Amino acid sequence: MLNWTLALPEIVLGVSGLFILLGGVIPKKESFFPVSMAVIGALILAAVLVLGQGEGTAFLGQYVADNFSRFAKVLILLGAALGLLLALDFNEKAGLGRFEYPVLMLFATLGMMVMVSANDLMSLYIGLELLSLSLYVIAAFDRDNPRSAEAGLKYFVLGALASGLLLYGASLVYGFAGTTNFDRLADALSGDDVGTGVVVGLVFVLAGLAFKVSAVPFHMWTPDVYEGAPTPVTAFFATAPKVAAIALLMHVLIGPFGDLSAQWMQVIWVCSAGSMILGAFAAIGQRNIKRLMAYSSIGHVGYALMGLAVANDTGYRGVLVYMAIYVVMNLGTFAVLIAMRRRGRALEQVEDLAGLGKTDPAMALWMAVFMFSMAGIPPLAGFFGKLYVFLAAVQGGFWTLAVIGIVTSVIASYYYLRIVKVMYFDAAPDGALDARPASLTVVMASTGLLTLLFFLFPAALIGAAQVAVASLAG
Amino acid sequence: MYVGAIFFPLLGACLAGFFGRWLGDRASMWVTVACMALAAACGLGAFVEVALNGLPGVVPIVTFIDVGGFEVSWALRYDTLSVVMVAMVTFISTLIHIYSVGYMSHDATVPRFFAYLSLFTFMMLMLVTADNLVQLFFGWEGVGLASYLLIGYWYEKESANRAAMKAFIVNRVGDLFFMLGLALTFWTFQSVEFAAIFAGVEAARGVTFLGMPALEVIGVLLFLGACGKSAQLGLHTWLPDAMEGPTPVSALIHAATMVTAGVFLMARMSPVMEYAPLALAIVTVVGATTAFVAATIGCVQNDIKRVIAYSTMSQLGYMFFAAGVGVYQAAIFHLFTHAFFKALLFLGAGSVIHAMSDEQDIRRMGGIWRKIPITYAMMWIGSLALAGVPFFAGYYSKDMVLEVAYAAHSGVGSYAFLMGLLAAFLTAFYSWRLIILTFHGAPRADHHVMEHVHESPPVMLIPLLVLAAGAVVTGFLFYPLFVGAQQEPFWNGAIYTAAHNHVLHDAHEVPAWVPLAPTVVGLAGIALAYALYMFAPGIPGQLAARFDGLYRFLLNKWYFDELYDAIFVRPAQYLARAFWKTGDARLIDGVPNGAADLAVQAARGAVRIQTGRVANYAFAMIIGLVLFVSLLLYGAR
Amino acid sequence: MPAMGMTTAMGDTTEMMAVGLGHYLTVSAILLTLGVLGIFLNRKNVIVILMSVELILLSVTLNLVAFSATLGDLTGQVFAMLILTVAAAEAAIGLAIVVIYFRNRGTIEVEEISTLKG
Amino acid sequence: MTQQMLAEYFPILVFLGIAAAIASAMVGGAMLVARQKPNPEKLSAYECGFEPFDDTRRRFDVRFYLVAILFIIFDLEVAFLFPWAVALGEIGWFGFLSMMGFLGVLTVGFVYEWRKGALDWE
Repeated sequence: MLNWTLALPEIVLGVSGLFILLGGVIPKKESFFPVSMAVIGALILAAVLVLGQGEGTAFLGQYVADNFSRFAKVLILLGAALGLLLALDFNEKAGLGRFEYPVLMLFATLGMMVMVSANDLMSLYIGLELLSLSLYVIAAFDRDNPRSAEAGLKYFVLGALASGLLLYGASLVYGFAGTTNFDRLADALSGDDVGTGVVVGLVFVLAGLAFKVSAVPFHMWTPDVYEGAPTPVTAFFATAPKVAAIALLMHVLIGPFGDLSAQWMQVIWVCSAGSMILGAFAAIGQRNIKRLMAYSSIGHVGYALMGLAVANDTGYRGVLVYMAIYVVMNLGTFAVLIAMRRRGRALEQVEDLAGLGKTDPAMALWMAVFMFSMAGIPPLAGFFGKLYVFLAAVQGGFWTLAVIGIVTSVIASYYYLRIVKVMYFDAAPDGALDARPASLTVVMASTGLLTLLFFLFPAALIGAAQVAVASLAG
Repeated sequence: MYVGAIFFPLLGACLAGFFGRWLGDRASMWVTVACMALAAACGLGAFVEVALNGLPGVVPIVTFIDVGGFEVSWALRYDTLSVVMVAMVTFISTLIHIYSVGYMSHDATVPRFFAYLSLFTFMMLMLVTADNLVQLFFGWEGVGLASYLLIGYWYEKESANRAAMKAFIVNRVGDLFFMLGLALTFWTFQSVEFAAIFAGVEAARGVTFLGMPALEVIGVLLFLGACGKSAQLGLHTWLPDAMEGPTPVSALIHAATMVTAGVFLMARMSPVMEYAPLALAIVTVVGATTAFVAATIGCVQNDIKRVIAYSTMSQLGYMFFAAGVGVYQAAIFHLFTHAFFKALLFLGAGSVIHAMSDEQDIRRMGGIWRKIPITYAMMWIGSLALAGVPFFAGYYSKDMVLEVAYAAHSGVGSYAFLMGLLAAFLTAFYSWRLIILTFHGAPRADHHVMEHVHESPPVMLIPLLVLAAGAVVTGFLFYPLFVGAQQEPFWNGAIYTAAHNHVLHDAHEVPAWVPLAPTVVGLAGIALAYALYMFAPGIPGQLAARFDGLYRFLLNKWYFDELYDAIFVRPAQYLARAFWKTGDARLIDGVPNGAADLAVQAARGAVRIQTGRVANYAFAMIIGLVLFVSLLLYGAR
Repeated sequence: MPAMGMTTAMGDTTEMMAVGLGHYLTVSAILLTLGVLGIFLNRKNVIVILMSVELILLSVTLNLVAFSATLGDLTGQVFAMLILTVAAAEAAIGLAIVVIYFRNRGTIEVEEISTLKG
Repeated sequence: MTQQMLAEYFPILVFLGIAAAIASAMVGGAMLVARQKPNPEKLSAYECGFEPFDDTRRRFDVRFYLVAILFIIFDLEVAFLFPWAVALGEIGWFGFLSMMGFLGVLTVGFVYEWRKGALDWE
């Protein structure tokens, strides 16, 4: 019943987190860099353990390890490790080189892993809160910067409200279905006649999760927090937690609430359409590139949710593929944004990219690759992500959604291309950017190559997603 | 060999693009040229093997995915249709590469240019060898992307930027329809593989979509997509502006790649199009109208490249209406011959521009034919072929196109025939207007320029000579294969002709005056051009003054840009002022596209709810929650 | 936990003065509404928002305990305990962030928290 | 069920009633019976015989908040400790070790705040 070895990756990550925290706090001098390295090591170790993990449920049904959670966890760990790599140099220069940062990221990652492995509303809640609490703190990590503090405060207030709603929904589901365990919930809700109470509870739970994936209309925090938080934090926000939240959403909807799909499909439909539309339009006039990326991420979540709205295996697979590609593209883009620094000052405006094509051709090339990929132009990876969800939507007869998706992706390509235009065609205002550290080059080049060459070996990712989905639908 | 034809250009592009800095300018030039030459050799070999020996095949490369109901593999489909395109594209592209070695020799970033050029070729090859619609779409978008890069190659020029953006955005509008067509195809046939689609056409004839026959809707959507790439009326505005790119790029875009993609798509989808008569009628009408409209505009343009650009658009119109009346063979035949003489004309024009120290306005040329005799001769050959003067390449194909239009015996066919005839007259007229103004008469350039007029180096002239040979003989040589007696074994099923379609057969039995008519009007056009510009050079000016309205109308390209400005850009700006009083034109960054403006306004609306206040955000969340709850409780139950 | 007799009914209606599940749920719903209203109607002080969040969490706890008692199932109470502890951690972090914000801006008025927008 | 539960609380209600009655009787009695001769000296706040130094409604030192927050977190472990202590006999070694793990985590947190100086007043 306990099978605690199944949770070994989480246990190892948690224990090493505690030791790393002690190791960081006991020495007198600041130890940001070694602690970061230790955390990256722990994340990689956890990833290795995840790959070798068995399958089954543990902790009296609270925890489940299967191919789906493995797929999500590998993605999360990868995103977190690269996300931390992005922060190394930036944090030193911005005076944020405190060892708490990597430790908080580790605990956030632990929370995400618990989330995707949750098989009970309680473990779901614990994982979610562990993630949220860590994120609240790192959003406000630049504590002498009013914008960062405001971002943290906003995220906290709205996040607390969202988790309150989620909990309220969970309590209703518990009360009307009689259990919090996902497997037993699935049994209890398999009949045709499901009470109103459960449906209302489901909507509340959905609202709480939709907040975390920042789907319209629960997206409002996203632009402000992305803009205010330090850039590496934004990079982290935009990648791993998104994957975790989408994975959790899928797990919850397909597992315990699988028989209520007729209900939740409508909700996801609206969220998806709204997110795509908002993501396409709101980003157009943005000058702050982090804010632009926030709207862009809302749009991308819309596309991913399209696959979920279809509610069949093809759609789910599309979601996983989309999120994997999304994480890679986003990490690369943020590596470029973090490298935007002139005479020691970090830059955030779109205009600051002007002339990059001349002053730093390599970086401009990677950025162009990411932008074209996000716009969904073949043969880059982003195109495939969109292709799979669109095809799923078409196959499932979701015409309106597919058309909205295509139209918004055309509109959205405008602002991605605008960035390319600024980089290549506008004159550089005042000189080149500062030399960038090797860590950013590594992230840029690796994610860039993945984006560029994905079309040569798509089967690996798609096969993995297929296997993951198969274990999810059971 | 089959694979090599496709991947040598990619290899060249990668070498020049990634290692150009180490290789140096000269090495990267010749590396790409060598790769292209290899590709061309492979292409010719494949042509012999597949088309002449009748051995079509499919070469699988990678299976992208093979799960669920959806299967996409990357394979090269080699049948006569694609091999004709492959051979033509690699051959012409090789010549253009060689020419560029001379033309671009003074440029600062040569490896970049050659990498783009090869990439462009690769994308086009990918498009024509596609085994399924998704792969075709791949190449389709890739060509668009590469053209964006090439048109905007001189990115220091503001106008080049604008043109590149415009080309990309107008193409994206076309792509939108293409994507919808693709989706509908998948919905109808449950597959995107050509083999499966063609096999399922019979079964799909009864399928309706929103009350309309699905095949018709697919046909119209794909045609609209093709309109974007092939610059048919409505979505053509990018093509003339695309002249902002270097001249070899124009030649490549106009002759071998990009614009022919639309015609190719029509031919490739012939099994579907044959059962979409309404869609074909639309194709015919739009094609015929384009042929005529573009020709009228071509008559008054003064930029040497723009004149040729409009002639391309006009010739594309011919190809489309040939496809529209159901004779895809004639469309491809014209495409094939056109590739030679249009490349010749563009490269010749490039040679002229080169000689005239980058002057492009034909009003400031003249009197140079003695100084650059070879170029002059080449332009003559190209124009003769374009005008359809007997025994040049254009004669065979254009005659064929007009004959099939006549032989279609339908209303739209007759319309196309009439428009085609008028366009043939105008084509001959503006071609000789171009030649006379450029080469004859008193020099109108200042003497500094005139002193420097010189013949181009051999590396530029040799491709011209080869193309000229092509422009002379291809029509004569390939007539029997493409549309003549041997057409059925030659195409070998690559182009589908429905049982009820006898147009091609009938075309060989039209009245005697029909094949004669294009030649007559062509010669008349040449004669008129001589009369007006050689012997009585005062008359054109008087005519322009007399018919000022018409002249302006044509000079301003039928006011298409202004029309779009009025329909899309102005209302959007007006709306903007009405709503927010302060129209911020800078936001659109000078993109000449009205839809963008509209989107900007939508963007402001979307952003206005983002007030920054926590209370409003929480409120939005709660409203969303309440909406969802009521949606589920009282909504669609 | 002593056996409570009934396990499934939604409240006992046989007695006149019975306080059934419905009453608890109503109170809890009222608390939730108060909490939510407190978040977006309050224009003054961020501390009030923190209190509202606590109110929401309390309504959830009440819900869970009431359900737990009705169902005769301990899970709800365990859940309630988890929520209590996590809520404390959340409040602590919230207060810390408010303090940081106050140090930067010198105010914690809700209306003032709107420099990031658009 | 609820009836039963409420019945168990009846004695408390009785206690509350008696307490309220006695308290109000004493205060009310004093108000009614005692003689009242107020003067400023009598009405002033009594603070160990001193006048108050300044206004009582001044801001707290922010460090009080810090201590309070830390207290809350450590206080709540008790919520788990009580049921654990009661049920220890049934849950055996596994339960015991689980709680030790939990306390271990808390200890790490405690070490962190100690080292960070959160417990130093100055």
